Amino acid sequence: MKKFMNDPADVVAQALAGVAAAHPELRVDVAERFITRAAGPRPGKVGLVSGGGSGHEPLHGGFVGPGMLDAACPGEIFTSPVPDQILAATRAADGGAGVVHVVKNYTGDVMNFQLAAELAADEGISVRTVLVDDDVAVEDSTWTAGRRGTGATLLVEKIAGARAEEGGGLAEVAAIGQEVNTSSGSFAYALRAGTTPAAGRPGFELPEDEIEAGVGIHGEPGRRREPMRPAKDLVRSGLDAILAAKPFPGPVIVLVNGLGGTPLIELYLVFGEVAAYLAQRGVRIARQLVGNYVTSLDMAGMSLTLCQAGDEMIRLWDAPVRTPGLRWGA
Amino acid sequence: MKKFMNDPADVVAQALAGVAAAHPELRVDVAERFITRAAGPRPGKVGLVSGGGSGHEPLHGGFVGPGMLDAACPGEIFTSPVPDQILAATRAADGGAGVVHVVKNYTGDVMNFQLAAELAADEGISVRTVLVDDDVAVEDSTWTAGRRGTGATLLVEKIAGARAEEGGGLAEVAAIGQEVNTSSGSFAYALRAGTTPAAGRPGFELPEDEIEAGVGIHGEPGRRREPMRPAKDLVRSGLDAILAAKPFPGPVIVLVNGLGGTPLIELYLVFGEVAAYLAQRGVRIARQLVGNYVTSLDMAGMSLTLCQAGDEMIRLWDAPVRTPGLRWGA
Amino acid sequence: MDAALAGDWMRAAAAAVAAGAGRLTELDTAIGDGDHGANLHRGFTAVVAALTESPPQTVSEVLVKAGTTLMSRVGGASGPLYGTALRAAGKALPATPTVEPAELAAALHAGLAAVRRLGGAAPGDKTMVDAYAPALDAFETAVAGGAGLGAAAQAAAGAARAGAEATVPMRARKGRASYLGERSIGHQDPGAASTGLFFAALAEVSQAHPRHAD
Amino acid sequence: MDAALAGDWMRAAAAAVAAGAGRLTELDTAIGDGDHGANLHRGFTAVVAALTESPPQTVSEVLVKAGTTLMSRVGGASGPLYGTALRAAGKALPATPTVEPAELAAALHAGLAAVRRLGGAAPGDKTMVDAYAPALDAFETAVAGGAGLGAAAQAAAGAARAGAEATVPMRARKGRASYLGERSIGHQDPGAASTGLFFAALAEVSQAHPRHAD
Ligand SMILES: Nc1ncnc2c1ncn2[C@@H]1O[C@H](COP(=O)(O)OP(=O)(O)O)[C@@H](O)[C@H]1O
Ligand SMILES: Nc1ncnc2c1ncn2[C@@H]1O[C@H](COP(=O)(O)OP(=O)(O)O)[C@@H](O)[C@H]1O
Ligand SMILES: [Mg+2]
Ligand SMILES: [Mg+2]
Ligand SMILES: [Mg+2]
Ligand SMILES: [Mg+2]
Repeated sequence: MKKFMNDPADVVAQALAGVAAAHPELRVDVAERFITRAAGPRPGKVGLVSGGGSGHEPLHGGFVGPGMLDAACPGEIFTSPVPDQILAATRAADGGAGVVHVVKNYTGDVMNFQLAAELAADEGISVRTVLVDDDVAVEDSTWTAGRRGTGATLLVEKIAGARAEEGGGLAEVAAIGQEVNTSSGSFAYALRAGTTPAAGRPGFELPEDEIEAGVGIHGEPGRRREPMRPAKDLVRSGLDAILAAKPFPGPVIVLVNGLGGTPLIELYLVFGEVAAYLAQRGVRIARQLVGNYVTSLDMAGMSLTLCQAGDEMIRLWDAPVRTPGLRWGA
Repeated sequence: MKKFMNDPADVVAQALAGVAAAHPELRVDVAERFITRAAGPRPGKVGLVSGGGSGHEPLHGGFVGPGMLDAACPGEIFTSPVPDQILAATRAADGGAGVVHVVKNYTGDVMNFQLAAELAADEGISVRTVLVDDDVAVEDSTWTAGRRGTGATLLVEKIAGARAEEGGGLAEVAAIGQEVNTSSGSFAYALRAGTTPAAGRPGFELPEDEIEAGVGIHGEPGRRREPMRPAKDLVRSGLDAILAAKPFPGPVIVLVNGLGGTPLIELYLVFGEVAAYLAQRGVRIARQLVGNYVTSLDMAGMSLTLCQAGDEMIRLWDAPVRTPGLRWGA
Repeated sequence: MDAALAGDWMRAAAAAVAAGAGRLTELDTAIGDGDHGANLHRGFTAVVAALTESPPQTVSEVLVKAGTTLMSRVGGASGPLYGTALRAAGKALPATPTVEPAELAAALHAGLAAVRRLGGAAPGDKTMVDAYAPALDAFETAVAGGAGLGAAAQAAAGAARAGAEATVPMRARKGRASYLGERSIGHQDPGAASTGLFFAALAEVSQAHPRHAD
Repeated sequence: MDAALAGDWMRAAAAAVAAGAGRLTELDTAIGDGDHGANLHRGFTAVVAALTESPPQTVSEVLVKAGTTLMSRVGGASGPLYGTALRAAGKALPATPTVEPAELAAALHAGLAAVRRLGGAAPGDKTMVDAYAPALDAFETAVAGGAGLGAAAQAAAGAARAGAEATVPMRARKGRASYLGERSIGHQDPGAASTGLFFAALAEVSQAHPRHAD
């Protein structure tokens, strides 16, 4: 393993120091491990907090700023943050109107956020949780951990963030966030596993002509190993899986997301195929975003996310956002 | 080689189709291979055109938009565009006040742009050329091809683009672009080579404990092979090489640029080290940018660029820019 | 068991985790995200530091402090689960300087209940519960049969290890491995493996202590 | 040489480039950016298509059309260089239906001059010039000694190949390989190698043609 780092154990802390130096518009508490807007919470505004393991950058720290998150708490690499840290971020995001937690559906994230929410409630902070579980590659069942939260997390944070920014109440912000999740489906392919600094070698080894289909964003193998196929075919299969899992009668927001090690030129090629196939399937694209947003360290791969979006969601998607990782209209 | 593509020969055209579908604010001429602002040239505004081989995305097509380029012409992967194509982009960018070509100093780019400039002159379009050659890893000599253009290209395009946007004349726009280049130095490291679709295998093979120092952005090996070292050491050596090549008495703009396969968390860690070491060397950072901007397909690596920037350059750096790859203040 | 022995237990667990971190990470790389070794190593290092800084006076306090530390330092799934287990176990103990094996059995019982409440996993779901539950059974049976701490812990450690090994053919229904579906079969659950280390550490320290050796 | 033979030359060059693209790319991967094979393949495919679409009537026109096509389809360093070489050579020829070996020698001379003007490379800089210059020398010498097109082309092809091989120990001073400094030593220059193919194609077609065979 070769990475730009010093000691594998210090990667997160030292990267946070870099974020602090690079973004004066953010406040980074390197010791307590959370990132907030430098301006602090706006009184009366609902706070939006997210977090999870590190290694998914720009998610979540890169989405702190006007129009999106108030605070992010990054855990160790691929390890959910701890309750104390989430609590500290929640306090820092609270403008008195309560805080919404955006939580990706992983056992660790769910438990740590739940414990933090209980601690916050003890301090008198109202917390609502939006659980993101958009990955259609995983079967949904009450007997299992359920579906993973992946690409739709960006959409939830953007759209709920816009609602919070314009003054939405706690219930409203949580409701639109949950609606975005319910309206979304994602499917991912990996061509090459990423490498965590702690493990020092790729999460799985793939032969030159095989890929993992239905991967998550934590370096774990996918649902099945498949022969490599042209981009056009992969896009069709991925979209078929999403379209089979949920109805998409109206226009959609599309996210073609790189997992960290795939160059932009390939992501654009993929988006071209997505646009062509959705046209063929009669699904209208209202908005689109192409780039590396919800990554898995240096995994070579991409995820496709569709989100069924009505006028209100599109209005909120278009609303100004000013963060290191996503910025428009402001 | 596994890439999200169909036929290796069609990657550039199909990626351009994706760019066209993803960015209604751009006009993509897939047949003639150039990208312009959808709004077309603004009469009386100096046009800014750049281009080069594909595989460096978001450079250059992702930098077309208000405050930056008027047109970009992407060649085949790592192959400079052809004169006809550059001419077509130049025509499309011309608002009657002349056009500045931003050209990275590679034999192919220089010759093709030169031929295009002659053709444009024949049509009555005044063209000035800004040659970018910031890579201090390469010895500068009149007997060789000289230094390569790398990370500073982004700074030249941003700053000259801002000057053009606010109404600078042809000579002024070219002059500030050239000044940015003269004021800049870059140095890059690769941990793993990228793979071109045509070659189908990495440009070079590196053992697990070695890196290439002084690499360019075309997959070629660097100036020398070195043992892998902690990020702190690599940053010091890279900055030492830049600081030895040019004087940086005043504040600088810093670009920590990923080469395509290196995750953001490592780039931030690197920026933290850069900030610490520059402070130690007494170099003040006025502005900074961290991310994947001038890439080399999926090469794992990063480049450091310093640009000595006075108040005027900083004002132009801060000016609004609205492109797919760089966006602020607008 | 007294507070000193409980502290030794935590230190032995920390040493076992440090030595076994590579293997735990390897197991977690196969069917998870490759951080279980690093997670527990970070957590138990903090536990040892916390216990050294202000050594508690009762077994109960040792366990609560260890659990609280894990909870606030580990993260992931294993942090809250191990944390809640130790906190619940500690809180179930009397605040006396020493505790009897039967009291410890009841405490471990409370710990398992807390894990199952928080994580929702049942035996057979391919989680730490599959090592913890048989270990607790063995411990309780031994104690009921009159065994001392050392012998009971020895039985528990053996059962935990066997339970961990028995997770290999299971298909995961909880935690990260569940995303793999069928493909989770054939690998040992990392959390079950670390639970094995945890009970082995108890056996080790209580047998080293002459008073508890059988 | 007549227009038909010149067309055959370009088609033979295209075939040689198609067959040798892998090797050219490999050479360019070692000390360049790995596109030389693909570049020339794309270019010569376009040349063949252009010549087929509207076959020119003179050798001059064949070379100018081929050069213009390469210029507008190849890109990179080799596109303008090969393009300018063929265009300059074509323009130096008389507009007659056939051209004599001496006229072709003068045309090839003009082509090399154009390459050196545009690219600024001298012999020894490790570029296509290191194959082109000795090939031209050999061609001129053979023609001056009374050789026919076939024999002169054969001599040129041998010299071009030898010249390309002689680039191996050189340190590059022009083009992309120059960035490697010392590390460019020990590899053959891809452009010199393709120049070898280009002259070999000339030898092949002129020998196949009975009238030019020696
Ligand atoms: N719902 C659950 N109940 C009990 N144990 C669980 C549950 N989910 C996960 N685990 C345990 O946690 C272990 C993984 O811990 P760790 O790797 O540290 O956390 P993460 O999965 O968040 O990366 C699994 O091997 C399993 O034993
Ligand atoms: N200045 C120059 N003069 C002559 N030939 C050159 C010069 N620069 C490069 N070349 C030739 O071009 C070849 C590379 O062509 P190609 O790979 O197609 O272009 P690029 O280097 O732009 O990728 C080199 O091997 C060399 O022979
Ligand atoms: Mg984890
Ligand atoms: Mg090239
Ligand atoms: Mg894990
Ligand atoms: Mg090349």
